[in-house]
Formats: sequence, structure tokens, C-alpha cells
Amino acid sequence: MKKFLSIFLVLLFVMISFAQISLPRNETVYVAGALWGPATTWNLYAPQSTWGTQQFLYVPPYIYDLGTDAWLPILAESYKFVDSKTLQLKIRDEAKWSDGRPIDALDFVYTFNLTKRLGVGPGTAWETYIEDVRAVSGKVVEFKLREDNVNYFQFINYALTTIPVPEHVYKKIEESGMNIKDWINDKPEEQVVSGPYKLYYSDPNIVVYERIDDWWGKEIFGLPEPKYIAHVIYKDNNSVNIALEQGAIDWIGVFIPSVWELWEKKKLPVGTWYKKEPYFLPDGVGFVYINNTKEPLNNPAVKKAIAFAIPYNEMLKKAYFGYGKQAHPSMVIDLFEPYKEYIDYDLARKVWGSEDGRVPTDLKTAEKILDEAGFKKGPDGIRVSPDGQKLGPYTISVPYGWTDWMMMCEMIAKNLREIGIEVRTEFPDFSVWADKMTKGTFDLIISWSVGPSFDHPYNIYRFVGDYRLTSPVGVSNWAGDWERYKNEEVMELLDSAVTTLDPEVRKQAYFKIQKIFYEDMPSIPAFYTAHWYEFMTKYWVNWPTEDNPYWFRPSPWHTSTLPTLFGISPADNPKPVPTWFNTTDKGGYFVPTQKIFEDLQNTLK
Amino acid sequence: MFKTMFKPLFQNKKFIIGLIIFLIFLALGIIGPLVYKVDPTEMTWDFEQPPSKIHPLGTDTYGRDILAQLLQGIRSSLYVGFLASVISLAIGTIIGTFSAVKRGIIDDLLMSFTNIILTTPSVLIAILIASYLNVRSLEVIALILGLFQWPWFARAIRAQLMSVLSREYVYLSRMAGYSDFRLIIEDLIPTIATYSFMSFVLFINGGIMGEAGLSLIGLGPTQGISLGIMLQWAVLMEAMRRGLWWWFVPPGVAIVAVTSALLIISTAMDEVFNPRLREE
Amino acid sequence: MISKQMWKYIFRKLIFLIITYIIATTIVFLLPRIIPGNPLSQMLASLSQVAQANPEAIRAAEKNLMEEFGFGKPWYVQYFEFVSNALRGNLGTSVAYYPRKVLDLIIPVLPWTLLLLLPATIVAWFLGNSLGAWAGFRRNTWIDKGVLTTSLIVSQIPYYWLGMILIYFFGVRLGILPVGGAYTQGNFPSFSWNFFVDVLKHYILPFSSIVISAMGGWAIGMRLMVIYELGNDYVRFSEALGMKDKRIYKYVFRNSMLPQITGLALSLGGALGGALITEIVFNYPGTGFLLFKALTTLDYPLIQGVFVILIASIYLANFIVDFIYALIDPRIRLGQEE
Amino acid sequence: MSNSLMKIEKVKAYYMLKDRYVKAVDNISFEINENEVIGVVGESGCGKSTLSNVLMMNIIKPLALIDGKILFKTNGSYKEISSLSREEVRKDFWGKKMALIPQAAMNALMPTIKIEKYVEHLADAHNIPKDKFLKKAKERFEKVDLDPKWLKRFPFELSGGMKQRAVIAIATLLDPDLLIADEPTSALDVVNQKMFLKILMEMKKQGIVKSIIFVTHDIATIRQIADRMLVMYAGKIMEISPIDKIVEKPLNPYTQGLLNSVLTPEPEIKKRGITTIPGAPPNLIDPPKGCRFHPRCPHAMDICKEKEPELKEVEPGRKVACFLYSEERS
Repeated sequence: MKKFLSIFLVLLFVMISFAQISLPRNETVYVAGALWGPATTWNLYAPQSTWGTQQFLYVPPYIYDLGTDAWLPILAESYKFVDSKTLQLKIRDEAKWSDGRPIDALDFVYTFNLTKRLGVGPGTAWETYIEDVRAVSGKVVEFKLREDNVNYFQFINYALTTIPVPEHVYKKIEESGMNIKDWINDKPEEQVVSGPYKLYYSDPNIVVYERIDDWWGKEIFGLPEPKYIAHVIYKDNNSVNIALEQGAIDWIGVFIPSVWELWEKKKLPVGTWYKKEPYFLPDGVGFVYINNTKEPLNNPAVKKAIAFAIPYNEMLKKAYFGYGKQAHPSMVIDLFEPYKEYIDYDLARKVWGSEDGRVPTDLKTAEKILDEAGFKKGPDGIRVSPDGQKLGPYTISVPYGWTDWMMMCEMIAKNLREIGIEVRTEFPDFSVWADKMTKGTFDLIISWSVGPSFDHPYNIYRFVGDYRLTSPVGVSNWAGDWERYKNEEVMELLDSAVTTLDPEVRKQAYFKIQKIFYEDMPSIPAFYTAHWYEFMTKYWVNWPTEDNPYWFRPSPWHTSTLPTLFGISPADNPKPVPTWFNTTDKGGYFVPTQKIFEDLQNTLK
Repeated sequence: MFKTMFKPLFQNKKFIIGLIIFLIFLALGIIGPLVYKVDPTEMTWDFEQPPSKIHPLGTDTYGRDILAQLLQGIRSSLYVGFLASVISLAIGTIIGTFSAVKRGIIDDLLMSFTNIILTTPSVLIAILIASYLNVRSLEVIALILGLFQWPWFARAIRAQLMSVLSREYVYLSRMAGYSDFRLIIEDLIPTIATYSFMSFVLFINGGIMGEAGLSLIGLGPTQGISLGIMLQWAVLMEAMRRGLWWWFVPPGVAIVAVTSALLIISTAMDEVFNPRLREE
Repeated sequence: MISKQMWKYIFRKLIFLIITYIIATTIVFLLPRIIPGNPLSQMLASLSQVAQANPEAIRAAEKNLMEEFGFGKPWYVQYFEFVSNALRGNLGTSVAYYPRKVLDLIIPVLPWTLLLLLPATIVAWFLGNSLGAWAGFRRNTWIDKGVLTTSLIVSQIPYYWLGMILIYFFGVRLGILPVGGAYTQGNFPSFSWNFFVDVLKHYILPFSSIVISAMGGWAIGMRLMVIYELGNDYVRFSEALGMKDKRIYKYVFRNSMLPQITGLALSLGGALGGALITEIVFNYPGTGFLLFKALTTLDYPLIQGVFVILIASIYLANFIVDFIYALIDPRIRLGQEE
Repeated sequence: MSNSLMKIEKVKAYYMLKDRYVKAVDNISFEINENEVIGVVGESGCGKSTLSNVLMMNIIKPLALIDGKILFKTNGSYKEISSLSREEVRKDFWGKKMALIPQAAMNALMPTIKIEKYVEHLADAHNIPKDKFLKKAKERFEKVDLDPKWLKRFPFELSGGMKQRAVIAIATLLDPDLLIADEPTSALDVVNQKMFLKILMEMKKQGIVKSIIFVTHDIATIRQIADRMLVMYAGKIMEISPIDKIVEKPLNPYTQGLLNSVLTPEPEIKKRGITTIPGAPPNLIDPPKGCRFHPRCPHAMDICKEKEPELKEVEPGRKVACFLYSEERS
């Protein structure tokens, strides 16, 4: 016993003599909600790299800004269209890897070629749209459009946003005989990065990035204020939010029930984008997908009736805490000013008969539509199609545990039963649900689609309406068109939108697609999903909000979130947002998308 | 026989207390939803209300009535418990009896199998099975739970039967030419009936607790409402952080009350029927 | 000291455990494969949300991953590969945490689980048995009644619910104890006094919730065992020979504890399940957390890996306890099984 | 009667239950002489075992000593142990003055320690130097025909008969005056039984123990070793007599019935054949009025239903509680 005691005392003494290691709170931004498990890899050649790799460690030539619909040049100094099929990027002269080697055109070429060789990595599948990538000179890289598959949106997207990796580092790995995909890149001292941060420490509980104080971009952008970015790995929202209430996290990207309680009731220094409903920016469009291969569910009248029967506002309020708005039936996110021009409001108003063209919840109209289409109610209250097929039983399903969507399903099913469509809810585990969704064997599901982007609404029309993205029923497919909607005309219109450089032609194509969609109702855009983003102002202020909207993708998990870190400043030393957060015409760095397309168009002249 | 068996039970204070508590909850589960006619899935506009006149136990995040959920939950949890218990009991009895009566290699094989299940962390395997079943009904959950709690019962049954079998009257019935099966039914089962009943009671507990545990990590039934599912929803909606005690306290109290009541019943039965524990 | 019979006993136990282990791991391997489902779906789903603009990228990734993991091969080929790799200490590559090796993911978190599971189980076992013995020796006194009644109720409190209540009360209401994690965020594991205290503070709630809910069961069992033992002839004989109560209680305690040791070995599997769920409730960075993640992402290799290692640890612990039991109980040591 | 080792005077010991009591030992008086073996017989549930507890003052709730005196002779004078508490008796008398060989003595040894260790603990309990006591134990082991090497073994390594002998050796280690053997032979085979009895008698002969109370339902055994026989029925002494006389001519009808129900080698009993006593022993919570045996007695008279017979000396050394031998019959 005595022996143990003395050993214990010695141990204690030894322990006391070592100092505690911890991060200085004032210089650290604590993050939650972007990482839910142990860190994986800091190598971009993996299907998913650890959070931070794409965000802070490796930076792209340009980052797209939603608010101004413009591009922030990071690695690139400028772009130039040599002709309508050739784009040149000029890499900044200052741009250096963290080991001091310059970032040059050959790094780009190497990256693109490596991705093509491995089938995964930055700019996966770029070869679909880009013919060739080559170095024109040390700092100039050139991209050639694939003429047999012209898609200006994808061309620009791949060229401007593909993140280069350091060739001299990767070459060495390749030479060592290691499979590049297995390289973890987890040694802070060996990391060679292009961004303002690099890995400082990681274990299964936390990942910490440290600022590189002599980052090459210091003169251009300044340094981001936080010395450390620490992501604590929590198990679930619950523990994240407890930590938030205790003032332990500064930057969050999770769903919080009744988020307003935090500042209204509990008086915590917490905020979201909006102070009032819907509190969060939209992140994409949530759909009620209807299987277009199932008779008589695929009857446009039935789909239209379903659209009228969904209790949009009630379900958003009850199940979604009012965090989203009803989606516009055109599928265009009309909360961002630049996209509004793509909506044919006149048409929408005419078709749906409401002020802004949104589909009203109106069971009577729904019943009328079904009645007119010849669906008669049977004795059990279930409608039967003119050729004798029963409307049901169908299932509406979302993964188990996705509580908000589960509630929505319940409410939709209830209303559908009221108009004579027999629908039950079903909540299987995620993988099963996903299996049904991607194989096209579901009846009705609620699921995501795509979100705001510089090619919006092309991206969403393509995702929902391009049959070429999908596969036959029974074959798994993640790329898009889960509901298996097929319409040649829509495909042609989609192609015309990306091959033209005339904005008016493109707009008209969108208008036409809207007209077709209103008739065919491939699926129903139901609501805008929320861009989860909360912040605490105890240690860090100047977070982007509705009143201070300098960056529109402020959630920590978003791949374009980097500029947020340049905007925030310590609470005890607030600084204004850098002036470069603005479009070029207003003295900032942001190049409007419109200008890029104008430049492209000018090459034709 | 019943009179002599059950009379002393009803003189045991513990048994009566346990039984009363259990019967109350059984009644809540069976009659409750019929009397308190509120749809537990109906979403009202009263979100997260503390207990009030309209909602005696308050409401959850989606405005669903907690009391209605609780009553439904008690019903489902008891159902899962009973079903799991019946399954465990059946498997345990069959394996234990077979082992004891057949002896020899069958005994060896069955007992090895039993020991394997006994030593394997069954919770893990149950979790594994549950996670691979896509749509899980209450019955499926009961089956999963029932599949893993029988081993010690089988062993006990075997041991008891072995000692009973060595007694004289069994020897006599063997001499009388009864088949093994008839032997089991007529002579042996009654002697282990009390023991089985006690195990039955404890298996119900195992079922109720198991369901709640699986539900809490999202592997419970994917349909319906049970006490475990209520707890899971409470966790998902962060009831603890947000101080919604009326949401996560009642299901837990119900679980503890039902299972303790059953445990007390079984303890009391042990005291009454077990000669070594009987008080003079 | 160790007799031939005992070696035989140990050897038999070992063989049995190895066979059991092979069966258990085979089940763990086969189960996921019998039931259809795409292990890549979670990853593809998040890819499809991240790489929104590039449908082609998603498609390429899907193809790439299917080949990478070889899920398309027949199950026996996969099984053979799994076993031969496992024997070489390679449990494969995680899907969700690709390209991390399963073993690299498990090893850093395993100590936390053991740190929670073993002390809590042993303390619960020890406290429960002491309490039960105390009650048993004082049968029918208010102490006995108090201990029994409390145990009957407390043993039925699900540990996770107890955990929730503890979190609500100590963490949220009183705010005196941390409610999750193994140490304060931003601290890095180090050999320092502060860190030690910090870990201890985070340890209290999960540890107590396991100890409290597991204690009751042991107490009930031990009380019964003591009552049984007290009725034995050696007690009466020793009393009649004028031995003091203290000595007799020691005898009874010793003899009652022996079956409880075997009970401890058998309960470890269940205790592990409990610890895993407790870890989830308390956001404790152990294997439960990892398993939970692996299950929700359907990460076959990781699930297999966690199970293979956890079951092995349980069996190892089981074996150690059996070994200790054999050493303590002369009946086994000298080759006389009950 | 100054050579009595123990005097039991009008002892009543009841099990006190909530609202009733079980009269397990009801108004019993007798003496245990020095240098004698008393055999106590009776059907199960007649109070035999309670009697042995009462003799040792091993009174644990719910058993309570209601009335009467128990005197034990120590150092030439009688000590009233019934006025002491159980703990006091246990401290001063148990082991040293009186020792018990429990039922199924096979399991009487602490199973998981070596016998030697147990002996050491015993020395400890009585403040005797260990080595001295161990030496004594070795001698005692030899005396009971056991190799002293067995002291270094665990009880379960010994065979049944060996265990039994070890128990006697240990029970008599402190040279108690009175040895109470509570059905010690019931689990033994005939050979071991004989051996055991032989050793027991040897102990007495050598003066290691003075007197022995031998509780059993096996009359044949008693016949072999006992000097006197005490017949109990329903908490009462029915008859107490020298063994020869009682076997030759049992007086009390219950004794008659008891002897008749047992196979014995005695020709006179054999002649009478084996019969059983009809009926079952009475419920001791509410025993029959009068003589407790009357509902089963073939000779029951009216008075038997009304009055309780007293234990009276009918011949020198023979006491019977029965109206058949009393003038009170009417």
C-alpha cells in the first residue's frame, strides 16, 4: 500500500512539473458542425478530405460569391479568354507554397492530369468538358474547351475553382511507390499548402489549424484574424448546442431547434444570418420527388394535385421552425436578387393563381384537378384512375431520424389521404432510403437537390430534368434526375442554355423549361433548405449577417467559406471588414459573373 | 394447487406493491389510449408547452401531446417486452430441456452454443442486426432482443431438470415407459414453472430496457411510438439542454417503474418459493 | 502453485474462447453482407451535396469507390481476404474515413472506452457486492430493507436515461460539471496535473451513471448469495466453535464473492454495450462513438474492425477474470470443478 | 444429582411470528449428567433441532426463550446461561464448554481455505498460541485416524468420512464438556457411520468430552451409543429413560409407535412387526389441547383431550408424560 502511495505521489509530481498545453481562447475560433467523426486525410485525392483541407489549406484560383454573383480571385490574378474556347489563368506572382516554392502553371497541369489518372481528386471528371490543360508560361495556365461537349458553365467552373496541389510534393509520394490515395498528409511539419492555414494538431476529438503568419497573400488580403481554428468533434447537435450555450464554440453550422430562444430567452450573444424568420440563408431546394415511372402516380394531374395538397407553410412552421420558405414552383431560388430575372413570374401567376406565383395549399383545387382528370373516389375514399388503377397505397419516406422531414412526411401524407390518394409514411434507415432513391424504386420521397450557384438555375434544371444523368430503374445513380423524368425537349433546352453565350437566349430557354415543368410536374419543389450557420460574438465579432452581408456562404462546413475568416475580428479589438470585399467597380476584388460572360462573348465579336 | 401456491404470494407485501404498480402501468398501456383519446402523432400549434390543462404532460417540439405518447409508448414497450420475453423463454426452454433430457452429444453441442451466445457481447450483435434491418417493426425489435437473452435461462433450466430428472418419481415414470416428450410435459414442466415465470418477468424487463437502448441510438423500431423512441426524440430535439424536462422525464420514469415493479415481483416470488430464502 | 488440472482448465477455456471468437467474427462479417444495402451511400450522399455542380464527379466517384473496396466480389472471396488481412494485422480501410486504416481509427479511441468501461464496471461490481453483503449480513434490518429497495429500483434505471438526467441536473441546471467529452476542448492530452484534473472532471458523470445503474444488480445478487451462504453448515459450525462474527463474515464474503467473479466475466459483454451507449450520451470519445458513426454511415470495414477488436478485448478480459477466478478458487485450481 | 452437567428447567422457546407463535419447545425439563450420552429422537418438526439450539442458547429471532432456566456446570458451580445473551454465551461457552457438530457435517468445514488455516483462525478466536494449537490439532487428527498431512489440504480434497472425522477433531479441539451432534450421520454410508460413532465414543471415553447430546431420527444409532433416550413430540418430552429399558418396554404410546415404525434388530420388536403412526404431527402454532399426541394415540382417553400430562417418574430413572401411567386418569 505504501509503495503504491509513493508511486502515486511521484507520478503526481511528474505531472505537475509539466505545463498544461491549451489554445489561447482569444486567438482561437472554435468550430462545430462541419466534422462529425475522426479526421480522415488532408490529401485532396480522396473522395472526401478532412474539413479544412479544401477550406483553409488549399485554395482555388477563384471563389464564387453568392451575394454579389461575383468571383474572388485567390490564387489567380486574372483570367483571359484567348478565344471563345480558350481560357488562360494568370497565377499571382506572390503565390507560393508554404515551403517557399512558387505555385506555377505546372502545378495546375500536374493536378489535372493526376485527377484524370486516378479518377478522383480536385476537379474530378474535368475531362468531360475540358479538352486540355497546359502551361503557357511559368505563371500562365491554359484551358481548352471540349468542342464536342460544349458547356460553358462547367468549363468555367472547372477552370476557375479546381484547387491545385504541389507537384514537387506529390511527385515524391508517387516515386516512393505509395498509392497517392492512401497518403494521409497528417504531419504538420511536412504539410505544403497554399492557403493561410495549416494543420497544427489533430486527434479523434479535435482538429486544429494554425495560421501561417508569413502567408504569401498577406499583402493582398491581409491575414485572417484567428491564429487558430479548432474544430471540436461532437457526436450530435445536442452536445454541440450545449457547448454553444456554455460559450465554448464561436462558429457553428448545425440545425438548432427554436434557435431564437438562444438570444430572445437565454440572452446569449448568439446570432444567425437573419434576426427574424427564416433565420437562415437558403442552401438549396428541398423536393417532394414523385416517381415518374409509376402509373398512375406519374399522371401530371395527380402530380399537380399533390402540389396543391402539400401544406407548405404549416409544415415549414411546425416541422422546420420556419427556417425555410416555400420554394418557387419554377425551382429557381428567388431569395437571391440575381436569380429573380430567370423566373417567368407572369407565367407562374397565371398557372398557380397566386401573388408571387407560388403554389397555394388548396385541397379543393387539388380535388377539382383530380375530378376533372377522371379520378373518381371509391367507397373507401381512395381515388381510381379512369382505367381502373387505384391511387395508392403509396409510401412517402425519408430516412429515420431526420425528424424535420419525418414530420413533413406525416403532414403531407395526411393531406394526400384527404384528397383521395392513399399514402403511408415510411422511415427506413438512411442506406435503404438512399438505395430506393437512387435506384428509382420509391413512390414519394423528400430529398435535396442542388443549391444556389453561378450556373443557377441551370444546375437545378439539369439535376431534376436531365434524363441523361440518370440510369434505368433498379440501377443506382447519384448524379441526378432521381425521379426518372424524361423529356427530350427539356434536354435540348438545357443544352442550348449552356452552349449559348447570349444571356437572352439562355433566359428564354429557362422560361420554356418552366412552362414545360408546370405542365409535366416532374417533381415538386417544396421548400428552401437552410444554410445552417450560427455564431457567437463573445470572442469574435463581425460575422457576416443580413446587416453585414459581406459573404453569403458563411457556414464553416461550406467549401467556399474561407473569406469569412478575413471578415471577422476579435471582440476586444474589432476591425472593419477589409475593403476588398466588393466588386471591382466598387474598388474590391470581386469579378462579377456577368463580366466573365461578357468577356467570353466579346471574343466572338 | 394454485391456491396453495398463490396464497403465500398475496401475503407478501413486496409482491403486492410490485403487482399493483405493474397493473397500474399495464392498465395505462391497455386502457390509457382508449380513455385519453388524443392522437399522439397529431401536431398541434402548442409547441413545447409545459404541462397544462389541455396537455397534462405538455407537448413536444412538434406540438404532439406527451401524455398521449406516453400511454402509447407504455403500450408498445410492454408489448415488445412481452414478446421478447416469450421468445427468450421459448428458446431457452427448448434448448435447456433438450439438453437435459437428451444428454450426450446433443447436450454438449447445445451447451457450447449457449455458452457462445452467453459470452459474446450480445448487445453488440443486436446492434449490428438492428442496424442492418431497414424497416423495423416492434415485433422485429422484440425478436432481436429475444434472441439474445435466453442463454442463462437455458442453462438454469437444464441444471434444474438434471436435478429433477435424478429424482425418483421421474425414474419411475421412465420405468413406466413414458416417452421423453410425455415425461417433459407431465412431470418436469410443473416443477420448474415458478422459476420460468420469474424468468419471464425478468425477460420482460430485458425487452423493455433493450428496446429503449436500441431506440436511443437510432436502431429502435422505425414505426410507432415506444418509450425508447420518446427518449430518442427528446435527445434529438435537445430536450435536456433546453430544459424540457416534461419530455424526457416521464418515459424514463415509466421504464423504471415498470421494470422495478416486475423485478420486485420476481424478488418477492423468489422469497416465497425459494426455501432457502423463506422466512419462518 | 499452478497444478496440471488448472493448466487443463485454462487450456480448455482458451480453446473455447478461440472457437467462440471465430464464430462471432464470422457472424460480424457475414451479417452486413447478407442484408442488401449500399455501404457507399452515405459518402455518395454527402458528395452529391458538396459537389453539387458536378454530376459527372459524383458518378466517377461512385465507380471509383466500388472498385476500391471490392464490394462487388463474392462474399467468400471477401471473407478470405478479410481473414488473411486480419491475421496480418490489417483490418482494412474505412469507407467513411477513407483512406484511413480501420486500425488507425480504433487504436486512439480504444483507451478511452477501456478507461470508462473497466474502472466503472469494477467499481460498480465492488461497491455493489460490498453493499449487498452488508445488507445480507444484516438481513431484515432497516439497512437490508433500504439497500434492497434502493437496489431494486436503481438497478432498473437505464444507464442512458440516468446519464440524461445527470446531464440535465449537473450540467445544464447546476452547471457544475462538464456534460460531454473527455476533457475540455482546446486542451491537448498531456502529462500535466491540470489535464489530469480536467479529465477527472469529465469522467465523473459518465462514470457515475454506469456505476450507479450497474451497482444495484450486483447488490441484489450478492445479498442473495450471502443469505444462501449464511445458511451453510460451516457458518453454524464456526459460530458454535466460538469464532467471531468478523471472521465468519469474512468466510461468507469470500465464498459469496467467488460466483460473483464469474458473474463479472459474463457481464463484461453487456457492460461494454452499456459503456458504448453511455459514451454516446456523454459524447465520450471512445469506440462507442466510433461504432455509432460507423453504423450510421454503414462503414462495413470499420464496423467489422470495431467488433473484431471489442469482442477480442471482451474475451481477453473474460479469460483474465476466469484465470484469476481459477487462482482464487482452490476447487478449480486443484482440478475439482463444482 | 450433583453430577449433572446441565439442567434444563421448564424451558419454553417459541418462534415469535407477527401475530402468532410456534411453540417449538414447550415447557421442557431434564438434566444432562456428566459422562452420559443422551439420544434425542422424534419425527421431523418435533422441535429436536430447536432443542439443540436452546441448549446452546443459540437464540436468534424469531426464536425466543420465553420462560425457564438453563444451568451449565462450570468450575464446579452452575451458571445460569439462560440469563446471558446469546453473544455472551457464544463468547464464553461455545467451542470451549459446548460444541456442535451440525447436520450434514460433511459441509461443516469452510470450503475455500485449508483446514490448517481454519484451525489457526480458531486459535485466534480463543487467544491460544497458534503453533500450540496446531500441534494439538495434529494429535487430534491422529486420534480420529486421520493423517495430519490432511491439515494442509482443502476440505473438498477429503472424502466424506474423512471430512466427518476432521469435523469431530476440530469440534473437540477445545475440549468442550458437552458435544451436541445434530443428525451428524444422516449423509454417511454404513461403514463411515460406524467409524464415526466409534470415534465419538472414543472421545467420550478419553474424557475429551464429558457428555454428548445426539439428535437423530435414527433409533438404531442411538441404541448403539446412548445411555438415555429422550423422545420428543410436538415440542414436548414424551419420555426419557435409560436406553435398555425404553427399548425393552416403551411406555408412552408415541414411543411405542416410534419404535414400531423402525426396523431394528431386536427380536421382541421384530415380533411386533412394523407399523406406522397414523396421522401427521400437529401444527405447533395451535397445538391440540390436552396431550398433544392424543389425536393420533390409539389409547386416547377423555382426560387426554382435556389436560396435559406431566412428565413424571414412573420407575427409577424413567420419566413419562402420559395419563396411562398416572393416577389422574378418570
